[in-house]
Amino acid sequence: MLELRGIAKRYGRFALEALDLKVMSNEYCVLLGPSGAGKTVILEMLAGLIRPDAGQVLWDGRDITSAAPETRRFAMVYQDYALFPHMSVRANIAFGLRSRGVTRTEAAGRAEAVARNLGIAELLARRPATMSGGEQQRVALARAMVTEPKLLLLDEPLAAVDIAGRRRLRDQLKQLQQRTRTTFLHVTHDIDEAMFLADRAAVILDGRLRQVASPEELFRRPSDRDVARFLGMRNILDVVCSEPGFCRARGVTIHVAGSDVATRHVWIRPEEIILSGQPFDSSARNQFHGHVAQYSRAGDLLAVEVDCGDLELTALVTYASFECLAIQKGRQVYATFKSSATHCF
Amino acid sequence: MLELRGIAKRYGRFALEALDLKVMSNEYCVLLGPSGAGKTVILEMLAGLIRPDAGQVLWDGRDITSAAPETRRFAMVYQDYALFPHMSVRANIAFGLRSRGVTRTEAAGRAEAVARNLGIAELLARRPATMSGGEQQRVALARAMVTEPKLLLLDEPLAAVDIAGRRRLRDQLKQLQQRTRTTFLHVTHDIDEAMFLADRAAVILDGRLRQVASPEELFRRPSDRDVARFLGMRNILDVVCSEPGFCRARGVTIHVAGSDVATRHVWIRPEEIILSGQPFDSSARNQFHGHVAQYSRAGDLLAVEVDCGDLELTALVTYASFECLAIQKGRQVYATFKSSATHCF
Amino acid sequence: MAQMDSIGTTTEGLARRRMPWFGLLAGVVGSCLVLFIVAPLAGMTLSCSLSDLSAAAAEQEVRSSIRLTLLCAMFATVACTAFGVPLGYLLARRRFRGRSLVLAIIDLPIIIPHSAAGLALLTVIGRHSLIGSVSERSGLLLVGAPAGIAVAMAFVSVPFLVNAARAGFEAVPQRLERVARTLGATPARVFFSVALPLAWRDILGGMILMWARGISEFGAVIIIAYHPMTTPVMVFQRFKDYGLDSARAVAVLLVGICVGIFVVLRLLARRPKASEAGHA
Amino acid sequence: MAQMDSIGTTTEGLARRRMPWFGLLAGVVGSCLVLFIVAPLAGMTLSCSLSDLSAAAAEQEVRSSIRLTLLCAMFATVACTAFGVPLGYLLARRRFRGRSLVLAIIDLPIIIPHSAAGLALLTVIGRHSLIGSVSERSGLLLVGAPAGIAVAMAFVSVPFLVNAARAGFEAVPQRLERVARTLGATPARVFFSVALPLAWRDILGGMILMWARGISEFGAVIIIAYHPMTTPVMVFQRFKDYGLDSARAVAVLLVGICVGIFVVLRLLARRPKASEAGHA
Repeated sequence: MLELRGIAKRYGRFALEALDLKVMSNEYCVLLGPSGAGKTVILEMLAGLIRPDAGQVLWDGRDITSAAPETRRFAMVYQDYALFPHMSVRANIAFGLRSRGVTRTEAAGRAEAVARNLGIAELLARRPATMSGGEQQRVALARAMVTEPKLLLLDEPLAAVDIAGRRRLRDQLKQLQQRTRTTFLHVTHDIDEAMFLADRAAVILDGRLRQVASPEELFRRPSDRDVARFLGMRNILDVVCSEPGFCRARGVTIHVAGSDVATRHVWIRPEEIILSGQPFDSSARNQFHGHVAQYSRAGDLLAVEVDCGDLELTALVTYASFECLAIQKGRQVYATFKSSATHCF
Repeated sequence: MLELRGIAKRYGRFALEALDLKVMSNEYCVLLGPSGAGKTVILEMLAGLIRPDAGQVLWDGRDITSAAPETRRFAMVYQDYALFPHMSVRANIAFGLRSRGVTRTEAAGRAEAVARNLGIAELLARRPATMSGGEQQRVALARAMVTEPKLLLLDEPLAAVDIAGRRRLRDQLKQLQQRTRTTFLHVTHDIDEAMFLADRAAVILDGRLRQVASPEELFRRPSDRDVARFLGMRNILDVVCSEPGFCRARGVTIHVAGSDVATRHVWIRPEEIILSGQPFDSSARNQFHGHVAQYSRAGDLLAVEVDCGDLELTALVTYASFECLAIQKGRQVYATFKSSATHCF
Repeated sequence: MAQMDSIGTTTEGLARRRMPWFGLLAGVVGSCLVLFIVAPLAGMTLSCSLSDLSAAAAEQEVRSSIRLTLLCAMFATVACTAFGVPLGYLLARRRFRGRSLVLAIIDLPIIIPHSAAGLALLTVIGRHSLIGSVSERSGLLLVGAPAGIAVAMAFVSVPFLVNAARAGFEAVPQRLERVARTLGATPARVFFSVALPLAWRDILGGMILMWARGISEFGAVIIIAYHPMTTPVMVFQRFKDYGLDSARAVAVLLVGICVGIFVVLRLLARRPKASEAGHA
Repeated sequence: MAQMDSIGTTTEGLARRRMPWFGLLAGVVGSCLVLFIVAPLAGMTLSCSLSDLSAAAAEQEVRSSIRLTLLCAMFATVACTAFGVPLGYLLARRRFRGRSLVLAIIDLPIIIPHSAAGLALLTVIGRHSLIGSVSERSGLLLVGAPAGIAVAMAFVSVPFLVNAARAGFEAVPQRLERVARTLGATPARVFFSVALPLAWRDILGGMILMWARGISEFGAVIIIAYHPMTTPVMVFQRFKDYGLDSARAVAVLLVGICVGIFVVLRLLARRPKASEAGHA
């Protein structure tokens, strides 16, 4: 188990305040934060390449804060692959074993075995410069995994890979972790990537750890408004809740299932807001009248912003409903949602 | 009107083959292509900064292929702003006017007027280095617009701006174009950006112009499979259509509204595929049985891949339906869609 | 499992025998080299008393020689700047045929022996050459005169200026110049209002370096002009005629001047880096 | 509208008077400078007939002098490589206190006058100094001997080696070294199996440059040893004793050797750029 105790670091513009984090053995842990937030620095501190200003790094309870990188057996995989350009793929993969005194023949054999596992056996004789991003990253992965690290540190490993290769590599990462039961610590700014890969995800914003939870839990119950915003959640309202089940947001009362006096924010799932040209009776408890302020494409759907006076709601609708409702700026619409489409935190 | 006739260029790895394109006066034209496809080179050829290997650039019918950049009145806005670091914002904006012999006082006055319009009047005395990305890009925009260019060339102007500023700048770009009726030519790899801004969008893939159309038309009727893929459309099937209304894709027959013998591909809108645990009777003409192969987050929804034997379908579902259906790998489901949820091309 | 153990043991072994011996060794070896450069200069300076120094500084002959040296080098620098800066700009911005040949030619004076360089200059500006005889008839003495000294200094030190100017212009993002063109600036205006203001610090650094190199030139100068005597030549002449002790004070003075100029150069070079870091 | 017209007119004006005069002017001015470097060398070479050259090349005195010069410079280069490469690595990778001072010290030999540098070396290795007397008693003559010549060459040319090695190591992405550490490589193994193989081309370039600079050294060498005579000193001595014509053939031979080495260096420096472009 990896444990960080009060790790702090200032490094250029990057500032990390007293980070406490535990990474369990054999888990796939994802460190999630905006790009440019210095997540690489955290990994390099764990690897022993950069010394923290304060705090301790522990592995299975032993303080390794000042241990040399080569003694830790934490292998690093960088975003830009960092393959040795003067070596063949085979020599790249065998490098770690050779560094640890494994004989040439044995190292070559084990390199080949790992390469076969990752589907890059046919690349073994080639030089890194001639390969695609996805291939290079798989070689980097093989080079790290062949040393049987206690902890694999992944620094945005998918970011520099083209879209086609990214998905395959993502699947391979997940499978590799599940097969080898190695502890993975993966930093990324990509929420979808974290959702897919993580057993647990840690959200770091403005140099502070905000929340550690499973991806599902993260979306269900973000710890605060910043985290929710970072996760891309629309329709987050600041509310006051005087009576269970009812929240007031800027003078409007909303029915919110499960809200109580501790509720500070309400999230209304935008894909569960139904737009209609006419009001209609239904079991949905919330209905607001407004006009379309703006719309834009959002992935495969359209995000329609509805200005309901005191309330601004964004609804996600399909192209079909968009055309069917003849949505345009200023169109009068009704936005309807069930109290169960809301989440409070 | 700008007209490109058979423009060709090899430049490092970038190769552009015989590009023919017309940009109408006063339109917002977006050049859409994957990043790294050398779209900047196209703009620099238009600006006269790089000479094409072959072909002609015409403005209002006059050949300007070999005219010097400073005589064209095509202003450039680069992704990385390219502000003059040794000048104040005021001097930056006034630069173009001063270069054209406008007096110092008049240039300063007109710079201020443009700055006020773009909401950067309070930055006039500052140096570019102290400003945020969004601010810098607005200064770059002001610097270009103050020269009243015939054509504004925008090279991924939003890419280096942080997410918060990007949306505001996008709105400003659209408004600016509509207010000034200047011809804008904007290159980007961001599909949502193109959708929002473009009057017409031109898709360039592998150095060839594939399609020029309004954004809506682009999504409704992509010219070929590559364009559809680039636009991120899922569920594109290669089909053979022997009888109008019926298409065969890998041994499966699908009801496709409006298909005829010319149909080569069918796109099934993933958000209109309904998943259910049991088969059900409905007006939907297509229903396939399969199991969940994979799922992942896709923006605000979940993408569920269903393996129906010969057919692989991806359905987009909300979190609520996902939980309600208890979707997991291997779960048996039925995928149902109406023949009107398909598009053929 | 056996494999893991074998690695485990190796790792433990590393952990035990871990000492920063590699860095230490490199440090010791590197220090030797630094010492090799510092020791002679320090030794010479320390073996020269303050009174020797002030006596040398008071000598009329020494003072006029230093004045001559500084002025000739300065004249050479200023004259070459007018030619070297445009050349540096061309080399930084244009990709013309023969560019790499020009780059190689610019570096030639650095690698050819300076005594041979002096001889080569003499072939061109000597009394029997075309240029030499014309300029002598028009009253401008070259060989054995300040003008010839300046020419010799210029020849051997101009690469430093051109290379610094080129590096300075290369560091100016080309997009700034391109955007300026699209805003209506002519190439000349781009040069004077964008490229030059952004590269001037490097150019100034190059000028100072060229000046310092000109001051310290010996081989080419002694061939063109033994008299009037520049200070490096005087160091040699005194050593040859009166021995080490007599030459030392002049040498220390001269080294002091060069090091002083060099320190100014370093301070100048440091500032922009700091401000660039702010930009990034 | 009035504003647009005013700009419009100006633009038309530009279009009319448009000539590439700026580039042309810069080209002419730059060519003058290139000519200033080429003309003396070409003039000297052309005024020297092939028979003069072959006669000089046949002289025993000239041949042994060239052999001495090449060997001394080579010895200096090889010896300094062992010290300069680790120092270059430290300067490229570690951010220690006094790093910028060390960088400045390394450059000192370039800017101080070489006659003064020779004098400074004499203070340390002269007959009356500690090192000089010890080495003389143990049979190794320094002053007036090949060993002393090599020391003088090393002193003035070692900055080129250290700077080239430093630039070479700086061009190796630090991440490659970091990743190697996490894979279990010690700092020494990182140096020998990652940094050195990737920087060797720059280091070799630095060695060749140092060799060329050592061969061409005149000022420091003439102070340490007038005899045995290195070729740059011989050029000076023949010029002084017998005049320009007598020295010219030797000078041309010497310049030819230096330029030959320089061409090899340029060819070596060109190749990696091409392959890097392939990588990028």
